[in-house]
Amino acid sequence: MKSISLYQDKNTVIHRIDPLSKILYILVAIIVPFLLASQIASAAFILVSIIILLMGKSLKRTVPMLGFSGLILITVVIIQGIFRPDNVTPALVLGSVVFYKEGLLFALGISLNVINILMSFSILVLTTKPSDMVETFVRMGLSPKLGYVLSSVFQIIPQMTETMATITDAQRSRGMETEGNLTTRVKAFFPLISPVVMNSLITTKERAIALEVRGFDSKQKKTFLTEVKKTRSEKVIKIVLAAVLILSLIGRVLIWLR
Amino acid sequence: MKKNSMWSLKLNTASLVLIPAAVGINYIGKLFAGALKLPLWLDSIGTILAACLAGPIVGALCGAINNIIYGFTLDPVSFIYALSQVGIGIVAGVLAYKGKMKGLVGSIITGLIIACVATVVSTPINIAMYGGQTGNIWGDALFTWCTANQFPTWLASGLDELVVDIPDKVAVTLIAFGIYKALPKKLTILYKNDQAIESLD
Amino acid sequence: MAKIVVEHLKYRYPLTDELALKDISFTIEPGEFIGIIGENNAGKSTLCQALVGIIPNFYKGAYGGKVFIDDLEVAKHSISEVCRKVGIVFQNPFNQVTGSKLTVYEEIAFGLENMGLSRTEMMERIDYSLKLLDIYQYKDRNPFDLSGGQMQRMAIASIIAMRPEVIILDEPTSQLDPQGSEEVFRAVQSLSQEGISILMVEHKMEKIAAYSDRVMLLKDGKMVAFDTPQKVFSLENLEQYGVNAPAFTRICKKLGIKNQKNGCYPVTLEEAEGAINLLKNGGIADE
Amino acid sequence: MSNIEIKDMYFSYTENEPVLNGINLTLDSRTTAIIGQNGAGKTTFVKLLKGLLKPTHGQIFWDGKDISQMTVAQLAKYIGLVFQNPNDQIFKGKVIDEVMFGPINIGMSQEDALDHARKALSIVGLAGTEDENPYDMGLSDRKMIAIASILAMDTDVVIFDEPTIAQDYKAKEKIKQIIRQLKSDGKMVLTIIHDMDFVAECFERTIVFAKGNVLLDGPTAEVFAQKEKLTQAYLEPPHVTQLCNRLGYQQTFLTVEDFVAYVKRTLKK
Repeated sequence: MKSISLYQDKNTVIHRIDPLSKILYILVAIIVPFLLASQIASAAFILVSIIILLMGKSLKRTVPMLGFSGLILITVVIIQGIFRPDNVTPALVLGSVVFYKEGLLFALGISLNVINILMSFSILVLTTKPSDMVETFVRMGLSPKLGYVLSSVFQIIPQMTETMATITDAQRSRGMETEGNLTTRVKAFFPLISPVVMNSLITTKERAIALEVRGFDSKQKKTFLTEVKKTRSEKVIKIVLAAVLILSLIGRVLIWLR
Repeated sequence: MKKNSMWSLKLNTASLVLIPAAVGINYIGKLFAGALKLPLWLDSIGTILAACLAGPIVGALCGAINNIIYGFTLDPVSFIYALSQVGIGIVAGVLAYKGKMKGLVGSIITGLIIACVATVVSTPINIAMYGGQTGNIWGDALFTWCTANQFPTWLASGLDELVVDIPDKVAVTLIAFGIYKALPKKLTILYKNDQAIESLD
Repeated sequence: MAKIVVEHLKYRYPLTDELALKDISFTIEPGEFIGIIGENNAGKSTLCQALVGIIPNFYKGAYGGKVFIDDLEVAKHSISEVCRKVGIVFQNPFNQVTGSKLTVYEEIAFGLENMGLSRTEMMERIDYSLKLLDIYQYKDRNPFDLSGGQMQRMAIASIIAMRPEVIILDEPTSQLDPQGSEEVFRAVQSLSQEGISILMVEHKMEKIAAYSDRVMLLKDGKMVAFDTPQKVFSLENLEQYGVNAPAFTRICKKLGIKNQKNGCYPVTLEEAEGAINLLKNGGIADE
Repeated sequence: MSNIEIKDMYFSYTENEPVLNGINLTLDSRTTAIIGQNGAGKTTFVKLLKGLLKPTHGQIFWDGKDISQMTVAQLAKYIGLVFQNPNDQIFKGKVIDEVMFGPINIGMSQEDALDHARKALSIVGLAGTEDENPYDMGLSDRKMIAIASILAMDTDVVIFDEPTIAQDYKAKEKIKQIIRQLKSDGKMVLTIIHDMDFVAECFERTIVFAKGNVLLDGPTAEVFAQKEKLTQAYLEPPHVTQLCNRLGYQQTFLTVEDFVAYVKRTLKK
């Protein structure tokens, strides 16, 4: 079955790390540069993330993800570089277009920030099986029902994509055009989307019943088929991350006191 | 009793299972819009529909989970924009519950309100993340013009988001309304929390 | 083993005017195999769902009468309590997959996790039910990668693992190809041999005739007949109830061949074969 | 009377995984059943006929004209396909609008479409439900709406995909009647189906698919006489035929009536 998640099953140290540690890392990577208001910190975290992704053999897979944000970042550089209101110092002249230093620096800050966020999230997204993460949360106290909702989405979307293909076939079989001018295409949207909705709502009812007869609504405390393995290194990772966070907080206070 | 039920956190199984389906509908809407090369995203039909069917809490959950899933499947930045999807879900749920989404005009107004809320929530994120841009050509063109004419960033960014959101959210609300209207009552009643069993003895 | 007692069961779906079940009463002994037949909208599925408490607790609506599984009154308990005693399997195998589990093994565990069983107990039960349904070799597959027949057997296995004393199957084979249906029917037979009570709704009358101890015929929410397959399929006005007798019975009716002992027409392949052979070797037809 | 000729047709979704391996068939005015287990290539085959898929090799001729490269929209006027699950197509709030959708798409005028839609609804036994919401009706009725929505397009060829699934006795009788009516109107009828008793009673010709090949093809009685080959395709003969086999008859009977007539004849001797 096709999966929509970006996760790829690989056997590396990074893949085995507790999802919680990865989430903690994201928080640290975002909060620390913010607290210290330091672009160097952002750059440093980007570097760390790249190293971790390399260890997880997943660096290449960040490229498509960078695509969308990358495009925005390019326009940010252009727009801020040329039009930013506080632009005064010309830095680069291309024909009649002038890029200013202030705007470019601002755009650099934004870019570092976005890339840092992307890279730190990528570690979690690319190297963690979604179902493992959901289970981690449920063990920590997330309602098992919400846990169910989260993990089922990953499987239900591919199912719906298949239905979508059948529906497209069924409507085209009745002579509906899906190509042509805008009006034709707009007209095609409703006959395609409505059956998807109806289908999925009807399925919803049947699935809700099927879950209930398997004790989904049970008041009993839930148990788990899979075991948790807690290792010492996991603890160390978490302590180090927490320490970095606390240190930067202290640093922030010191800067502020000065 | 009825007043509380809109915000009740005790969701029945049918409402819970509605959430993945709604996220799926969002996803498929986006895919169809892409496949048909339509100039809108149309990626919140499910959230609005679920909000109409099961109230603001389910709507908000749909919005949040929608973006968490996008974060895992398309673009991690989506995690951060979950906030604006939550806003959309809540507003749609409240307005539908108050009976504002009846008829064409009601839906258009609802769509406009949803667009405004989405803008209010998204703009600060846009500013923090991208200096105010949205990545949409038309919106960013307006943003550039505003910036070049010395508008404050919050205004330029807000307008950028608004021109993108108004047509999209109005279209999405109208589509959701069209579908909702055609749903059989037998189905929609399942998502209501306040049904009682009548005795025939 | 559980005994099912239904007393004056009445039910009306929300937003409808007519009763879907009209004063139904019957008793089913432990270990019986019951076939339920009737045309569409006769109330077959509604009855099934009432035995598990989906009616009235999921659908709400208007309810009257009582359903007991041993001393447990179904309507007064939550579905999650009732499902420990009575399991139900539906027509469409796809919609019964939870969608949150990545392997068949984990899928079966879903109900057991909700019951709060220990890990060892879970694994023991999962292994048992996978083997009983003959799908142990697929335990590491993704549930959605199974064929229809395998998926339906997985649905049955996930109910069996919860150790119910009664299993209800609502048209378990109607979405399957001939091979898939055969797999499921074989699985159902092995459940029956384990001593589990079975209630099965099915349109394939030849199968109903072959497996059932008793057959219940419904029409417009009322119970029209509840007797041995021979008696029910020998009813003269069967077609009026929207049911076609097994091909074997129809042949014997036309030939006027009755079983001498009980005065009924044969209903299975074997019975028909025996009766026709007897006729050829000098027996006398009614005509 | 038109015919469809399929010449050396191959199809695969991905390389190395052929779904159809060189199909050669001529479909004619006989009502034809296509049987075989899931995954044998039946649905792929009808999708190719319908133009929803393009053969990787080979041609499809209709009255000598190659149609294998025509678009789905072009073919919609000539070949109708009723999908298995009516929920995959129904999107209008009123039955009549749903049934008129196809006819209007293929260029019928509003009046013609209405006329055809009304007629189609009465053929499937749903006259009088024009203004109802299809989703307020049962699944069995929605299946009939889906059938009507194809009948209303008045195509020369009508293909059904599993019309009898989860249908009761009355509905099956109705479908039999529809197929006979189509045949007498001069339409070509093709049906993918799992219900062998239904095949025996309703179809003149039967084609058995197995692993992307045509395993058997011929008059229905001849096909069901081939016990070994049927087992090979995981198929069971119809119940009446099973009884013939048990009793050791040389002839293959398909229906209760034929069987009874034969037994009566032999008994008289």
